[in-house]
Amino acid sequence: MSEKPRKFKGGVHPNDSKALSASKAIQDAPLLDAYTVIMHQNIGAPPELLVKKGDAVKKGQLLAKAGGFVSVPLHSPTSGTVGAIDKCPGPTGIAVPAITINSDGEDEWGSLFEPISDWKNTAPADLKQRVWDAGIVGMGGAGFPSHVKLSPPEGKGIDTLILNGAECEPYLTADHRLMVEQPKDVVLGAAIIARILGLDSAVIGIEENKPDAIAELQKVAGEYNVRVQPLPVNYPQGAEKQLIYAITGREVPVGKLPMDVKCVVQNIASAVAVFEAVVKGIPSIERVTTVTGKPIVHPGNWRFRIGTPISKALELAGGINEQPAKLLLGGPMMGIAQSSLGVTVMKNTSGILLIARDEVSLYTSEPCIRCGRCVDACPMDILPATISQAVENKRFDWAEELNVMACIECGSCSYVCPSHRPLNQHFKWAKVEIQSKLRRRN
Amino acid sequence: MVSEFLFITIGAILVNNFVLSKFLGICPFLGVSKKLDTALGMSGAVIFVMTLASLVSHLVNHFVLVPNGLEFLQTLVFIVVIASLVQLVEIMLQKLSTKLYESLGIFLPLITTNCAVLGCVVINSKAAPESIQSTWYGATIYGFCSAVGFALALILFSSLRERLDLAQVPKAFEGTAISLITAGILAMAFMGFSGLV
Amino acid sequence: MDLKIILISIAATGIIGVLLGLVIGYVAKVFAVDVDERIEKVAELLPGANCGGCGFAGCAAFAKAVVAEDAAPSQCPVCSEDDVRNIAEYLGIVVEQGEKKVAVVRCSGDCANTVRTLYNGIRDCRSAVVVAGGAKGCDYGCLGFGSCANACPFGAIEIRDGLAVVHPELCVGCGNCVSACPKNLIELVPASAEVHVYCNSPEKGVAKRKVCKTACIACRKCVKASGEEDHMLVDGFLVKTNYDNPPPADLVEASACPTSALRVASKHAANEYQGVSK
Amino acid sequence: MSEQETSQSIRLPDPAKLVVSNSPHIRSGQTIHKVMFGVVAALLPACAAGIWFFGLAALNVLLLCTVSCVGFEELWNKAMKRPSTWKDGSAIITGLLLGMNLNAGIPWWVCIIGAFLAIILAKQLFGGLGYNPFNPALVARVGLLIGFPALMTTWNEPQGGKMMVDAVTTATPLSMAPGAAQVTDMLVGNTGGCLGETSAIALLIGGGILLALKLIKWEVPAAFIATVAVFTGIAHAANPHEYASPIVHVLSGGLLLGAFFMATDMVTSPMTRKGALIFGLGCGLITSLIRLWGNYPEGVSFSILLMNALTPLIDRMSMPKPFGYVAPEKGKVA
Repeated sequence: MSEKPRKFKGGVHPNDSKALSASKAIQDAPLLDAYTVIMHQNIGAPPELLVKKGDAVKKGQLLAKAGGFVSVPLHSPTSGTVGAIDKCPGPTGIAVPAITINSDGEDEWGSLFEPISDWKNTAPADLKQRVWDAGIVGMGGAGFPSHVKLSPPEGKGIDTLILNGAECEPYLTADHRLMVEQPKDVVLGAAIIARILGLDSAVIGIEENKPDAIAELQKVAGEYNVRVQPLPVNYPQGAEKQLIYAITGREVPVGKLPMDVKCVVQNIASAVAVFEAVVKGIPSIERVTTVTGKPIVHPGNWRFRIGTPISKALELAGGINEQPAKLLLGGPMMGIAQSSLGVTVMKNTSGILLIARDEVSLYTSEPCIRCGRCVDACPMDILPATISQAVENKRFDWAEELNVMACIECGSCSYVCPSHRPLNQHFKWAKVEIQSKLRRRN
Repeated sequence: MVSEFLFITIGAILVNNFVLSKFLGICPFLGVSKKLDTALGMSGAVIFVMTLASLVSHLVNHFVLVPNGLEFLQTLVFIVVIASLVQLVEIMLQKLSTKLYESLGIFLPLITTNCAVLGCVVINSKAAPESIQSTWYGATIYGFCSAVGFALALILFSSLRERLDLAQVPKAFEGTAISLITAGILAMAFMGFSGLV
Repeated sequence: MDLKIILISIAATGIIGVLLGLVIGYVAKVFAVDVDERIEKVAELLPGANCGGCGFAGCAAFAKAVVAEDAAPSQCPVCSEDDVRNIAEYLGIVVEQGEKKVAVVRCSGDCANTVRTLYNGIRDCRSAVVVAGGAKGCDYGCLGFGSCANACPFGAIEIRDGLAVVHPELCVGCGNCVSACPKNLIELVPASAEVHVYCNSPEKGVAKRKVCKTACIACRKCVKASGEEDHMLVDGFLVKTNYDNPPPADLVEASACPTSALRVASKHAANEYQGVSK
Repeated sequence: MSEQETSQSIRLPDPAKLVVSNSPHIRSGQTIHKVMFGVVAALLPACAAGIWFFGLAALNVLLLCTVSCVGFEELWNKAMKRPSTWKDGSAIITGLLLGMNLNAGIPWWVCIIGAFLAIILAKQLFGGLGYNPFNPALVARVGLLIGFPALMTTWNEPQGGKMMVDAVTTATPLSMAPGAAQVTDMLVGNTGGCLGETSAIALLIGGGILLALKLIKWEVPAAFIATVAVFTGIAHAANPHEYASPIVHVLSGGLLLGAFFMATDMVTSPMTRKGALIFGLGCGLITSLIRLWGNYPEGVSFSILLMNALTPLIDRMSMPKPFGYVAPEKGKVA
């Protein structure tokens, strides 16, 4: 394994705007009267509801159990009673089922998991079961159940565990703060995950614009055979495939998973959650989220309970001083725009971001001038401009020929496009159409 | 000798391109240039027919028509030869590649009336007796190169048209109109080669 | 001399012709392919719109299937009864006549009546639905970017003030729009039914009214107005027309639908309804 | 923060004013407008050189071409009821390039015909900016060259700084006997020819601006110029009396103008770097062929037009393999 990271092709360098919140220590968000926990927080099957309206619940009590292997259980963020089980605005704009927990103000823990302090001598299978029981998902954005990633099929021969601390999205600093403030937890989490995978080492990849995080981690990393790998600043450095390439030089084949090149990638926040679940016995009921953006009065990083409405999070940050143009969950490059303040913090909500009017340039359908900037910027080496024109003319078959399925939707192409074409949306659309065609065929 | 071959080659492919300079074979040029794949298939078919037609016509012309003073039958006989060759290609193609056969559609039998083929054969038969074109191999090479020139124009044009498919051409100019304008500009560009040979 | 030349030319052309004919004949034998002439004939009898309403790739593919008796000629939604009969006669098969169907867009929430979010992106429903569910207050309503209208080979769908409206007299029931709609709003119904509920939201009445003035709130006035006959069926918070026993057009008048979600298709197409705000 | 503060003064976003769109939500700030005016800025040194050497007549031609190009563009937009597009700057570039490709002494009506060819025939009929397969200015130039060969091959004699309106005609270095041309004259621009192509230095400055602003791919001019130099160099070495030296070939005629400003036109050249190399190579090859053995003394315009026609094919062939590409298994057709 080389010490020098490889540079992947393409990428862009947006103004990272992290200074707004990078130096703000993580604060615990105060207890609210009510939390609205969205049922389906993970990729895969939705969990099965275990409570009904009026039930008394304790903090950390199971609200829903995993609805299959690719599914995780859901726990109560605080103690109180179950309120309405109804629909609330979901992160994708469609109303989704959610459980409201009315807090009793006691914030009293139910029965915790048995803490496993001697994890070094615990069977990996037991540790993995704990990860699953604690309801941990990929907290970087996708929300893929962590235990599934930690269960590679026989014969994959996993040899590298990578912790993704790149946090290449502009504005977001939640992972950054976690690494600075809880370096030991991060490293321990990494070591536990490594043990689950049967490895004795791990690599943490961090973009060079976070020197304090690198320094803090390096102080504690050696003890657990964890290597801290500084990476050049280049969006999308934190995309799984690019990260693996930068650190190991292996290319994940199109349509394949990291495990096919013997790698497992986990998010920093997930690693901390694993540490807390194993060593402290705490299920995944809170997460660190950055609330930031130019219109925000006091940007910062908070530890929110899952189910905190965005309006409350914004209030905590002092509200706004100007009407923003967009409200996003996640970062500005891949985040999802919201039209409601009723959406709640989920396990994969890494940031709540307000974008000011002067930062937004609207998408237009101006013609492509074939400048090729998108081709240069594309980290997957496909031809965004041509694909977009094909999609514009509903030529999804052609888009498929042009390898649109390899697109990772990082948005680099749309970022650089001087014509402000909605390239990324074209690709998402094409992927949906191609997949539905495949489904029809089967 | 070598230079003469070079002249025939460059002349037939670039300078006196059948489509863009002699304006022969415009019908398939416009008809089967909507897609690159079909254009490639058509190019193959035309190269096959034109090369063989040149050879067979030369033989027929040289050994049957001219000795018997039957030059006035040239057009008739040439067309019979071409038609049979096209028939051959059609039968074979239907068996070998049904997809290509269907996408070429009516334009395949229409190679018969592709004036580029007849033009090529007639030009061969009119070649000066001392020129290389009046030998059987010269005629064949000329036929082959002319067909390659036709193929070149067709492939270029079809790839351009695939791009035009994505363009927002004004309603009145959609389809054949804009294709003809494109062909015109292409022909203009090919004029740059004039004088090379 | 003339006779000689004539004879020679006849002989020369004759010999050349025979030789070439022999070669072709031989090649034709070697490369023989069976072609069913009936396919071409059936394709000629079909409308040639290539709309795909039959479920095949186009008229040619459908003709192939009909000849192979994998499909019945009446599966073509565009063919008139005469066309179907002609094809059946030609092939010597018996067909049953299917019932004529038309498409209905089960939403009446145009811009004037429905809450919408500011949306910036591609103006196409199937694409917009990828972003924030299409940015309409009602998650189940018509987005009005016209994917269905673009899919319609017969120009039977009009986009009016952000709402797709089917013109029943133009619709042939090919069903292209049905698969084009990302919200699954469009349904093929018997053309004889005139009254439809133009709402598709299974939400509670209160939730629906918040985002749309013309939502069906399942007040059952229409159910009551149809009396003993079960013309209208209640399904949760939504009423639907019973297409096995469709109501007469005057039910709309009789029931006085408070939100005007109940409409006569032809009048809806002619833009004769306004949302009722209460 | 205190309890009082949080209760009243906190403002929350108004959801009704929030825009929903797909990611990404921030942009690099690059616009078509900026790209185009960058190119215009890069064209100015060569224009200034043209005016210096050919006087006010050159200014007239440049202005006339630019104004009529913009005029035709707006007329078309009006007629087609499309929104006005001249502000994107592409028509201005076309006009300037057209003017630079003409002789300073050209009659005014030729400029207007050229502008019509460029804007209407070569650009708007194809759907406007972004859809034209051929470089509009070059279509106009080649059209005029074929239509009015005499007018298009008569050159004014350069008269540095005199700002004359009428002028004496002269020959271009390419049509002179090999060895007769002065390299320093060509560098500065003291030679006959189109008004935009005289001064190699001014063109190089413009090219430098384009490269510095990353408005063009360096592969195109590099491959173009290098190919011409190598090709004509071989010819010169083989027969110095018949063929001019590669330095003359590179510095004279429209080569620098074509290589930096016209071959690099983004709309009509390949998008990938590899494609750009092939494109430049092809341009150089055809240019050398025409210059050395063709009827026309100048092959730059023809070669670029021909390569424009080849662009879709090059794009198709130079399609990159995606990161982590796996070739589909044979016999496994989806």
